[in-house]
Amino acid sequence: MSALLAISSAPLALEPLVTALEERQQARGEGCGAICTFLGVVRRTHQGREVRHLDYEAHEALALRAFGIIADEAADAWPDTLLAIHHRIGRIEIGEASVVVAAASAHRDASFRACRYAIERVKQIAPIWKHEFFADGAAWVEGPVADPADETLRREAMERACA
Amino acid sequence: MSALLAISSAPLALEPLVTALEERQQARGEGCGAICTFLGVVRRTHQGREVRHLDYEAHEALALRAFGIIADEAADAWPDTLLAIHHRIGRIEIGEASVVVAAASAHRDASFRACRYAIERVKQIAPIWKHEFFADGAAWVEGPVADPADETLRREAMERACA
Amino acid sequence: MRVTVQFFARLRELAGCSSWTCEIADGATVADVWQAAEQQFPAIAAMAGRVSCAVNADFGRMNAVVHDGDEVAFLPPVSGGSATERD
Amino acid sequence: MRVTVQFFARLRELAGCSSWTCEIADGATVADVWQAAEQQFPAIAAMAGRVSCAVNADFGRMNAVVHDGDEVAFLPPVSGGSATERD
Repeated sequence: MSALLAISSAPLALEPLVTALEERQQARGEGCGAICTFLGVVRRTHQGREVRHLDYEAHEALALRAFGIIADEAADAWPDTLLAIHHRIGRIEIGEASVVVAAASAHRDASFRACRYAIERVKQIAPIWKHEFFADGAAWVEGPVADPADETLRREAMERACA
Repeated sequence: MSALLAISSAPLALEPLVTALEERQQARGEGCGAICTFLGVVRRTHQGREVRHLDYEAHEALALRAFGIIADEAADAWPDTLLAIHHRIGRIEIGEASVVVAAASAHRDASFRACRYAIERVKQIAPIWKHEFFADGAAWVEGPVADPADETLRREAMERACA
Repeated sequence: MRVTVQFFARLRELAGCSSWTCEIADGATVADVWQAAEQQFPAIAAMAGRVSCAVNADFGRMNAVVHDGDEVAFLPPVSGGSATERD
Repeated sequence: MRVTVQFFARLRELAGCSSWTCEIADGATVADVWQAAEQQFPAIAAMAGRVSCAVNADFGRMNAVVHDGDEVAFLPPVSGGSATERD
Protein backbone atom coordinates (compact mmCIF):
# COMPACT_ATOMS: atom_id res chain seq x y z
CA MET A 1 0.00 0.00 0.00
CA SER A 2 1.35 3.46 -0.89
CA ALA A 3 2.61 5.68 1.91
CA LEU A 4 0.25 8.57 2.51
CA LEU A 5 3.09 11.07 2.88
CA ALA A 6 6.02 10.88 0.50
CA ILE A 7 8.82 12.72 -1.25
CA SER A 8 9.97 11.00 -4.41
CA SER A 9 11.90 11.58 -7.59
CA ALA A 10 9.60 9.22 -9.51
CA PRO A 11 6.65 10.59 -11.51
CA LEU A 12 3.57 11.11 -9.36
CA ALA A 13 0.44 9.06 -9.85
CA LEU A 14 -2.98 10.03 -8.61
CA GLU A 15 -4.77 6.68 -8.62
CA PRO A 16 -2.55 4.71 -6.15
CA LEU A 17 -2.76 7.59 -3.72
CA VAL A 18 -6.54 7.68 -3.90
CA THR A 19 -6.72 3.90 -3.52
CA ALA A 20 -4.46 3.96 -0.45
CA LEU A 21 -6.61 6.66 1.07
CA GLU A 22 -9.85 4.83 0.29
CA GLU A 23 -8.63 1.59 1.81
CA ARG A 24 -7.60 3.26 5.04
CA GLN A 25 -10.66 5.49 5.20
CA GLN A 26 -13.17 2.68 4.52
CA ALA A 27 -12.20 1.16 7.85
CA ARG A 28 -12.88 4.32 9.84
CA GLY A 29 -16.07 5.85 11.25
CA GLU A 30 -18.62 6.54 8.55
CA GLY A 31 -16.28 5.34 5.81
CA CYS A 32 -15.14 7.14 2.71
CA GLY A 33 -17.75 9.08 0.76
CA ALA A 34 -15.76 11.92 -0.74
CA ILE A 35 -12.23 12.36 -2.01
CA CYS A 36 -10.91 15.71 -3.15
CA THR A 37 -7.52 15.84 -4.85
CA PHE A 38 -5.21 18.57 -6.04
CA LEU A 39 -2.48 18.24 -8.64
CA GLY A 40 0.10 20.95 -9.25
CA VAL A 41 1.33 20.74 -12.83
CA VAL A 42 4.36 22.49 -14.32
CA ARG A 43 3.25 25.26 -16.63
CA ARG A 44 4.89 26.43 -19.83
CA THR A 45 5.14 30.05 -18.77
CA HIS A 46 5.78 31.93 -15.57
CA GLN A 47 5.25 35.70 -15.45
CA GLY A 48 5.53 35.79 -19.22
CA ARG A 49 8.84 33.89 -19.37
CA GLU A 50 8.97 30.53 -21.08
CA VAL A 51 9.86 27.76 -18.64
CA ARG A 52 12.10 24.96 -19.98
CA HIS A 53 11.78 22.72 -16.94
CA LEU A 54 11.84 22.86 -13.15
CA ASP A 55 14.07 21.32 -10.56
CA TYR A 56 12.73 20.76 -7.05
CA GLU A 57 15.01 20.30 -4.09
CA ALA A 58 13.88 19.26 -0.60
CA HIS A 59 15.15 18.66 2.88
CA GLU A 60 13.54 15.24 2.63
CA ALA A 61 13.35 14.20 6.29
CA LEU A 62 12.09 17.61 7.33
CA ALA A 63 9.62 17.73 4.44
CA LEU A 64 8.09 14.46 5.63
CA ARG A 65 7.95 15.95 9.12
CA ALA A 66 6.18 19.01 7.67
CA PHE A 67 3.66 16.79 5.86
CA GLY A 68 3.03 15.01 9.18
CA ILE A 69 2.39 18.33 10.91
CA ILE A 70 -0.02 19.32 8.14
CA ALA A 71 -1.84 15.96 8.38
CA ASP A 72 -2.17 16.42 12.16
CA GLU A 73 -3.48 19.96 11.76
CA ALA A 74 -6.05 18.73 9.23
CA ALA A 75 -7.09 15.84 11.49
CA ASP A 76 -7.70 18.36 14.28
CA ALA A 77 -9.80 20.61 12.07
CA TRP A 78 -11.68 17.83 10.23
CA PRO A 79 -11.64 14.74 12.48
CA ASP A 80 -13.17 12.36 9.94
CA THR A 81 -10.71 13.30 7.22
CA LEU A 82 -7.51 11.60 6.10
CA LEU A 83 -4.78 13.32 4.06
CA ALA A 84 -2.18 12.14 1.59
CA ILE A 85 0.61 14.35 0.25
CA HIS A 86 3.18 13.31 -2.37
CA HIS A 87 5.75 15.80 -3.62
CA ARG A 88 8.14 15.11 -6.42
CA ILE A 89 11.75 16.32 -6.41
CA GLY A 90 14.44 16.57 -9.08
CA ARG A 91 13.90 17.59 -12.67
CA ILE A 92 10.26 17.95 -13.73
CA GLU A 93 9.15 18.66 -17.29
CA ILE A 94 6.32 20.89 -18.50
CA GLY A 95 2.99 19.12 -18.02
CA GLU A 96 4.24 16.83 -15.26
CA ALA A 97 2.90 16.98 -11.73
CA SER A 98 5.09 18.32 -8.95
CA VAL A 99 2.66 17.70 -6.11
CA VAL A 100 -0.45 15.66 -5.39
CA VAL A 101 -2.64 16.20 -2.35
CA ALA A 102 -5.70 14.08 -1.58
CA ALA A 103 -8.23 14.29 1.25
CA ALA A 104 -10.72 11.52 1.98
CA SER A 105 -13.72 12.11 4.18
CA ALA A 106 -17.24 10.91 4.84
CA HIS A 107 -18.56 14.21 3.50
CA ARG A 108 -17.56 16.38 0.59
CA ASP A 109 -17.29 19.71 2.35
CA ALA A 110 -14.55 18.40 4.66
CA SER A 111 -12.72 16.79 1.75
CA PHE A 112 -12.58 20.06 -0.23
CA ARG A 113 -11.54 22.14 2.77
CA ALA A 114 -8.87 19.72 4.01
CA CYS A 115 -7.39 19.37 0.52
CA ARG A 116 -7.21 23.13 0.02
CA TYR A 117 -5.79 23.64 3.50
CA ALA A 118 -3.10 21.03 2.88
CA ILE A 119 -1.84 22.52 -0.38
CA GLU A 120 -1.74 26.00 1.19
CA ARG A 121 0.27 24.63 4.13
CA VAL A 122 2.63 22.69 1.85
CA LYS A 123 3.44 25.95 0.10
CA GLN A 124 3.96 27.69 3.44
CA ILE A 125 6.04 25.29 5.50
CA ALA A 126 7.37 22.35 3.48
CA PRO A 127 11.17 22.72 3.05
CA ILE A 128 11.03 22.33 -0.71
CA TRP A 129 12.50 24.74 -3.23
CA LYS A 130 11.68 25.32 -6.85
CA HIS A 131 14.41 26.16 -9.34
CA GLU A 132 12.97 27.44 -12.61
CA PHE A 133 14.98 27.03 -15.79
CA PHE A 134 14.27 29.44 -18.63
CA ALA A 135 15.77 29.73 -22.09
CA ASP A 136 18.00 32.51 -20.75
CA GLY A 137 18.85 31.48 -17.22
CA ALA A 138 17.51 30.04 -14.01
CA ALA A 139 15.97 31.38 -10.82
CA TRP A 140 15.09 30.09 -7.37
CA VAL A 141 11.50 30.85 -6.46
CA GLU A 142 11.10 32.11 -2.92
CA GLY A 143 7.86 32.16 -0.98
CA PRO A 144 7.32 32.30 2.76
CA VAL A 145 9.92 31.68 5.47
CA ALA A 146 8.96 28.18 6.64
CA ASP A 147 7.75 28.26 10.23
CA PRO A 148 5.03 25.83 11.38
CA ALA A 149 4.51 27.92 14.52
CA ASP A 150 3.66 31.10 12.54
CA GLU A 151 -0.03 31.53 13.40
CA THR A 152 -0.58 34.24 10.80
CA LEU A 153 0.39 31.89 7.99
CA ARG A 154 -1.73 29.11 9.47
CA ARG A 155 -4.78 31.36 9.77
CA GLU A 156 -4.28 32.44 6.17
CA ALA A 157 -4.31 28.80 5.04
CA MET A 158 -7.45 28.11 7.08
CA GLU A 159 -9.17 31.15 5.60
CA ARG A 160 -8.40 30.02 2.08
CA ALA A 161 -9.73 26.56 2.91
CA CYS A 162 -12.92 27.76 4.56
CA ALA A 163 -13.93 31.08 3.04
CA MET B 1 -8.86 10.84 -25.78
CA SER B 2 -11.58 10.52 -23.11
CA ALA B 3 -14.71 12.62 -23.45
CA LEU B 4 -14.81 15.36 -20.86
CA LEU B 5 -18.50 14.80 -20.13
CA ALA B 6 -19.80 11.27 -19.86
CA ILE B 7 -22.39 8.91 -18.41
CA SER B 8 -21.22 5.34 -18.25
CA SER B 9 -21.97 2.00 -16.64
CA ALA B 10 -18.25 1.13 -16.57
CA PRO B 11 -16.16 1.76 -13.44
CA LEU B 12 -14.87 5.33 -13.27
CA ALA B 13 -11.18 6.09 -13.50
CA LEU B 14 -9.58 9.30 -12.36
CA GLU B 15 -6.31 9.25 -14.27
CA PRO B 16 -7.63 9.20 -17.88
CA LEU B 17 -9.94 12.07 -17.04
CA VAL B 18 -7.09 14.14 -15.63
CA THR B 19 -4.92 13.31 -18.63
CA ALA B 20 -7.63 14.34 -21.07
CA LEU B 21 -8.09 17.59 -19.21
CA GLU B 22 -4.35 18.29 -19.07
CA GLU B 23 -3.89 17.69 -22.78
CA ARG B 24 -6.67 20.06 -23.69
CA GLN B 25 -5.73 22.67 -21.11
CA GLN B 26 -2.01 22.70 -22.00
CA ALA B 27 -2.94 24.17 -25.35
CA ARG B 28 -4.94 27.06 -23.88
CA GLY B 29 -3.86 30.44 -22.52
CA GLU B 30 -1.49 30.11 -19.61
CA GLY B 31 -1.65 26.31 -19.74
CA CYS B 32 -2.52 23.89 -17.00
CA GLY B 33 -1.03 24.51 -13.57
CA ALA B 34 -3.67 23.16 -11.24
CA ILE B 35 -6.16 20.33 -11.33
CA CYS B 36 -8.70 19.78 -8.60
CA THR B 37 -10.76 16.60 -8.64
CA PHE B 38 -13.66 15.25 -6.65
CA LEU B 39 -14.67 11.60 -6.32
CA GLY B 40 -17.96 10.54 -4.77
CA VAL B 41 -17.58 7.07 -3.29
CA VAL B 42 -20.37 4.76 -2.12
CA ARG B 43 -20.38 4.56 1.66
CA ARG B 44 -21.23 1.59 3.80
CA THR B 45 -23.84 3.39 5.87
CA HIS B 46 -26.45 6.03 5.26
CA GLN B 47 -28.27 7.61 8.21
CA GLY B 48 -27.29 4.64 10.32
CA ARG B 49 -28.64 2.02 7.90
CA GLU B 50 -26.25 -0.40 6.30
CA VAL B 51 -26.13 0.04 2.53
CA ARG B 52 -25.75 -3.15 0.43
CA HIS B 53 -25.22 -1.40 -2.88
CA LEU B 54 -26.58 1.46 -4.96
CA ASP B 55 -28.21 1.66 -8.31
CA TYR B 56 -28.04 4.89 -10.30
CA GLU B 57 -30.48 5.65 -13.10
CA ALA B 58 -30.16 8.59 -15.50
CA HIS B 59 -31.92 10.28 -18.37
CA GLU B 60 -28.66 9.95 -20.26
CA ALA B 61 -29.10 12.47 -23.08
CA LEU B 62 -30.47 15.07 -20.69
CA ALA B 63 -27.74 14.38 -18.13
CA LEU B 64 -25.09 15.10 -20.77
CA ARG B 65 -27.01 18.26 -21.61
CA ALA B 66 -26.95 19.18 -17.89
CA PHE B 67 -23.19 18.55 -17.69
CA GLY B 68 -22.76 20.83 -20.73
CA ILE B 69 -24.79 23.56 -19.02
CA ILE B 70 -22.63 23.20 -15.90
CA ALA B 71 -19.42 23.35 -17.95
CA ASP B 72 -20.68 26.52 -19.67
CA GLU B 73 -21.59 28.11 -16.34
CA ALA B 74 -18.13 27.30 -14.97
CA ALA B 75 -16.42 28.67 -18.09
CA ASP B 76 -18.35 31.93 -17.60
CA ALA B 77 -17.31 32.19 -13.95
CA TRP B 78 -13.70 30.98 -14.37
CA PRO B 79 -12.70 31.67 -18.00
CA ASP B 80 -9.35 29.88 -17.84
CA THR B 81 -10.85 26.72 -16.37
CA LEU B 82 -11.91 23.48 -18.08
CA LEU B 83 -14.27 20.93 -16.52
CA ALA B 84 -14.74 17.20 -16.83
CA ILE B 85 -17.66 15.30 -15.33
CA HIS B 86 -18.14 11.52 -15.46
CA HIS B 87 -21.08 9.89 -13.71
CA ARG B 88 -21.56 6.18 -13.42
CA ILE B 89 -24.96 4.50 -13.70
CA GLY B 90 -26.24 1.03 -12.87
CA ARG B 91 -25.26 -1.03 -9.87
CA ILE B 92 -22.38 0.37 -7.80
CA GLU B 93 -20.80 -1.46 -4.89
CA ILE B 94 -19.55 -0.02 -1.58
CA GLY B 95 -16.20 1.69 -2.09
CA GLU B 96 -16.72 2.31 -5.79
CA ALA B 97 -16.96 5.80 -7.25
CA SER B 98 -20.28 7.07 -8.55
CA VAL B 99 -19.05 10.40 -9.84
CA VAL B 100 -15.78 12.07 -10.78
CA VAL B 101 -15.43 15.80 -11.38
CA ALA B 102 -12.18 17.44 -12.41
CA ALA B 103 -11.33 21.10 -13.04
CA ALA B 104 -8.10 22.20 -14.72
CA SER B 105 -6.91 25.76 -14.54
CA ALA B 106 -3.80 27.89 -14.68
CA HIS B 107 -4.26 28.71 -10.99
CA ARG B 108 -5.30 26.63 -8.03
CA ASP B 109 -8.00 28.87 -6.63
CA ALA B 110 -10.05 28.62 -9.81
CA SER B 111 -9.56 24.85 -9.97
CA PHE B 112 -10.89 24.33 -6.43
CA ARG B 113 -13.86 26.67 -6.92
CA ALA B 114 -14.87 25.29 -10.31
CA CYS B 115 -14.63 21.70 -9.08
CA ARG B 116 -16.76 22.42 -6.03
CA TYR B 117 -19.27 24.39 -8.10
CA ALA B 118 -19.58 21.55 -10.58
CA ILE B 119 -20.31 18.83 -8.02
CA GLU B 120 -22.90 21.08 -6.33
CA ARG B 121 -24.59 21.70 -9.68
CA VAL B 122 -24.49 18.02 -10.63
CA LYS B 123 -26.40 17.28 -7.45
CA GLN B 124 -28.90 20.04 -8.22
CA ILE B 125 -29.74 19.64 -11.88
CA ALA B 126 -28.41 16.40 -13.38
CA PRO B 127 -31.32 14.02 -14.10
CA ILE B 128 -29.76 11.14 -12.19
CA TRP B 129 -31.43 9.15 -9.44
CA LYS B 130 -29.96 7.09 -6.65
CA HIS B 131 -31.69 3.91 -5.50
CA GLU B 132 -30.27 2.70 -2.20
CA PHE B 133 -30.50 -0.99 -1.35
CA PHE B 134 -30.40 -1.95 2.33
CA ALA B 135 -30.56 -5.33 4.03
CA ASP B 136 -34.27 -4.70 4.64
CA GLY B 137 -35.47 -2.86 1.56
CA ALA B 138 -34.70 -0.14 -0.93
CA ALA B 139 -35.37 3.57 -1.24
CA TRP B 140 -35.09 6.27 -3.88
CA VAL B 141 -33.15 9.27 -2.66
CA GLU B 142 -34.73 12.57 -3.60
CA GLY B 143 -32.94 15.90 -3.61
CA PRO B 144 -33.85 19.09 -5.47
CA VAL B 145 -36.33 19.43 -8.34
CA ALA B 146 -33.97 19.73 -11.32
CA ASP B 147 -34.29 23.16 -12.92
CA PRO B 148 -31.23 24.80 -14.50
CA ALA B 149 -33.08 28.14 -14.56
CA ASP B 150 -33.62 28.16 -10.77
CA GLU B 151 -31.39 31.07 -9.72
CA THR B 152 -31.68 30.30 -6.01
CA LEU B 153 -30.12 26.87 -6.49
CA ARG B 154 -27.43 28.31 -8.73
CA ARG B 155 -26.53 31.00 -6.21
CA GLU B 156 -26.33 28.36 -3.50
CA ALA B 157 -23.84 26.34 -5.58
CA MET B 158 -21.76 29.47 -6.24
CA GLU B 159 -21.74 30.33 -2.54
CA ARG B 160 -20.50 26.88 -1.63
CA ALA B 161 -17.79 27.14 -4.27
CA CYS B 162 -16.64 30.61 -3.25
CA ALA B 163 -17.33 31.11 0.43
CA MET C 1 -51.43 14.32 -31.81
CA ARG C 2 -49.15 11.87 -30.08
CA VAL C 3 -46.34 12.49 -27.65
CA THR C 4 -44.08 9.91 -26.03
CA VAL C 5 -43.98 10.19 -22.26
CA GLN C 6 -41.01 8.89 -20.27
CA PHE C 7 -41.02 8.17 -16.56
CA PHE C 8 -37.83 7.86 -14.53
CA ALA C 9 -36.83 6.39 -11.17
CA ARG C 10 -39.64 6.53 -8.59
CA LEU C 11 -42.08 7.92 -11.15
CA ARG C 12 -41.35 4.90 -13.33
CA GLU C 13 -42.05 2.61 -10.39
CA LEU C 14 -45.26 4.44 -9.47
CA ALA C 15 -46.47 4.38 -13.08
CA GLY C 16 -45.34 0.80 -13.50
CA CYS C 17 -44.19 1.88 -16.93
CA SER C 18 -41.15 3.65 -18.39
CA SER C 19 -42.55 4.89 -21.68
CA TRP C 20 -46.13 5.65 -22.68
CA THR C 21 -47.65 7.02 -25.88
CA CYS C 22 -50.10 9.76 -25.02
CA GLU C 23 -52.87 10.94 -27.36
CA ILE C 24 -53.55 14.59 -26.65
CA ALA C 25 -55.22 17.61 -28.29
CA ASP C 26 -53.23 20.07 -30.41
CA GLY C 27 -51.99 23.02 -28.38
CA ALA C 28 -51.56 20.95 -25.21
CA THR C 29 -48.84 21.92 -22.77
CA VAL C 30 -46.47 19.71 -20.77
CA ALA C 31 -48.80 20.28 -17.79
CA ASP C 32 -51.69 18.89 -19.85
CA VAL C 33 -49.57 15.84 -20.65
CA TRP C 34 -48.93 15.40 -16.93
CA GLN C 35 -52.70 15.57 -16.26
CA ALA C 36 -53.29 12.90 -18.90
CA ALA C 37 -50.54 10.79 -17.37
CA GLU C 38 -52.17 11.12 -13.94
CA GLN C 39 -55.44 9.90 -15.44
CA GLN C 40 -53.69 6.87 -16.90
CA PHE C 41 -51.39 6.16 -13.92
CA PRO C 42 -53.09 7.57 -10.79
CA ALA C 43 -50.21 6.56 -8.49
CA ILE C 44 -47.93 9.24 -9.97
CA ALA C 45 -50.15 11.95 -8.47
CA ALA C 46 -48.20 11.36 -5.26
CA MET C 47 -45.32 13.28 -6.85
CA ALA C 48 -47.33 16.14 -8.39
CA GLY C 49 -45.64 19.49 -7.79
CA ARG C 50 -42.24 17.90 -7.19
CA VAL C 51 -41.54 17.00 -10.78
CA SER C 52 -39.62 18.80 -13.50
CA CYS C 53 -39.65 18.02 -17.18
CA ALA C 54 -37.65 17.69 -20.36
CA VAL C 55 -38.86 17.94 -23.93
CA ASN C 56 -36.80 16.19 -26.60
CA ALA C 57 -33.84 15.78 -24.23
CA ASP C 58 -33.64 19.43 -23.26
CA PHE C 59 -34.92 20.95 -20.04
CA GLY C 60 -38.45 22.25 -20.46
CA ARG C 61 -41.14 24.10 -18.54
CA MET C 62 -44.56 22.79 -17.57
CA ASN C 63 -46.32 25.58 -19.52
CA ALA C 64 -44.47 24.84 -22.78
CA VAL C 65 -46.66 23.79 -25.71
CA VAL C 66 -45.87 20.31 -27.02
CA HIS C 67 -45.91 19.16 -30.61
CA ASP C 68 -46.73 15.95 -32.41
CA GLY C 69 -43.89 13.45 -31.97
CA ASP C 70 -42.33 15.22 -28.98
CA GLU C 71 -40.68 13.19 -26.28
CA VAL C 72 -41.73 14.45 -22.85
CA ALA C 73 -39.80 13.21 -19.82
CA PHE C 74 -40.99 13.69 -16.24
CA LEU C 75 -38.19 13.93 -13.68
CA PRO C 76 -38.52 13.18 -9.97
CA PRO C 77 -36.31 15.23 -7.63
CA VAL C 78 -32.73 14.28 -8.51
CA SER C 79 -30.05 12.62 -6.40
CA GLY C 80 -26.97 12.18 -8.55
CA GLY C 81 -23.56 13.40 -7.56
CA SER C 82 -21.62 12.24 -4.58
CA ALA C 83 -22.67 9.03 -2.95
CA THR C 84 -23.17 10.63 0.43
CA GLU C 85 -26.46 12.35 0.64
CA ARG C 86 -26.40 14.88 3.40
CA ASP C 87 -22.85 16.05 2.96
CA MET D 1 31.86 21.07 19.97
CA ARG D 2 30.99 20.27 16.39
CA VAL D 3 27.73 20.68 14.56
CA THR D 4 27.00 19.78 10.97
CA VAL D 5 25.51 22.64 8.99
CA GLN D 6 23.40 22.02 5.89
CA PHE D 7 22.58 24.58 3.24
CA PHE D 8 19.72 24.17 0.80
CA ALA D 9 18.72 25.64 -2.55
CA ARG D 10 19.89 29.25 -3.01
CA LEU D 11 21.75 29.18 0.30
CA ARG D 12 23.67 26.16 -0.97
CA GLU D 13 24.52 28.04 -4.14
CA LEU D 14 25.58 31.16 -2.23
CA ALA D 15 27.69 29.12 0.18
CA GLY D 16 29.04 26.99 -2.65
CA CYS D 17 28.70 24.11 -0.24
CA SER D 18 25.87 21.82 0.93
CA SER D 19 27.30 20.55 4.19
CA TRP D 20 29.87 22.13 6.51
CA THR D 21 31.27 21.01 9.87
CA CYS D 22 31.26 23.95 12.25
CA GLU D 23 33.42 24.15 15.37
CA ILE D 24 31.58 26.25 17.92
CA ALA D 25 31.62 26.94 21.67
CA ASP D 26 29.41 24.99 24.05
CA GLY D 27 26.12 26.77 24.73
CA ALA D 28 25.98 28.24 21.23
CA THR D 29 22.56 28.82 19.66
CA VAL D 30 21.41 28.26 16.10
CA ALA D 31 21.86 32.02 15.61
CA ASP D 32 25.48 31.68 16.66
CA VAL D 33 25.92 28.89 14.15
CA TRP D 34 24.48 31.18 11.47
CA GLN D 35 26.96 33.91 12.44
CA ALA D 36 29.81 31.40 12.16
CA ALA D 37 28.49 30.30 8.79
CA GLU D 38 28.37 33.93 7.60
CA GLN D 39 32.02 34.30 8.60
CA GLN D 40 32.90 31.22 6.60
CA PHE D 41 30.61 31.88 3.62
CA PRO D 42 30.06 35.67 3.45
CA ALA D 43 27.75 35.43 0.43
CA ILE D 44 24.97 33.87 2.52
CA ALA D 45 24.60 37.15 4.44
CA ALA D 46 22.41 38.25 1.52
CA MET D 47 19.69 35.99 2.95
CA ALA D 48 20.06 36.92 6.63
CA GLY D 49 16.66 37.45 8.25
CA ARG D 50 14.83 35.46 5.60
CA VAL D 51 15.99 32.06 6.74
CA SER D 52 14.42 29.49 9.03
CA CYS D 53 16.12 26.47 10.55
CA ALA D 54 15.84 22.83 11.46
CA VAL D 55 17.79 20.92 14.09
CA ASN D 56 18.11 17.17 13.60
CA ALA D 57 15.37 17.12 10.98
CA ASP D 58 12.80 18.90 13.10
CA PHE D 59 11.81 22.54 12.83
CA GLY D 60 13.86 24.68 15.22
CA ARG D 61 14.17 28.27 16.38
CA MET D 62 17.16 30.56 15.96
CA ASN D 63 17.50 30.99 19.73
CA ALA D 64 17.63 27.24 20.45
CA VAL D 65 20.84 25.95 22.05
CA VAL D 66 22.68 23.40 19.91
CA HIS D 67 24.54 20.34 21.12
CA ASP D 68 27.59 18.44 19.99
CA GLY D 69 26.77 16.32 16.96
CA ASP D 70 23.62 18.24 16.06
CA GLU D 71 22.65 18.68 12.44
CA VAL D 72 21.58 22.26 11.79
CA ALA D 73 19.87 23.04 8.49
CA PHE D 74 19.30 26.58 7.20
CA LEU D 75 16.23 26.95 5.00
CA PRO D 76 15.70 29.70 2.43
CA PRO D 77 12.10 30.86 1.90
CA VAL D 78 10.24 27.84 0.52
CA SER D 79 8.49 27.35 -2.81
CA GLY D 80 7.17 23.81 -2.92
CA GLY D 81 3.56 22.98 -3.68
CA SER D 82 1.81 23.72 -6.89
CA ALA D 83 3.90 24.55 -9.89
CA THR D 84 2.24 27.89 -10.39
CA GLU D 85 3.60 30.49 -8.11
CA ARG D 86 1.21 33.37 -7.84
CA ASP D 87 -1.99 31.37 -7.90
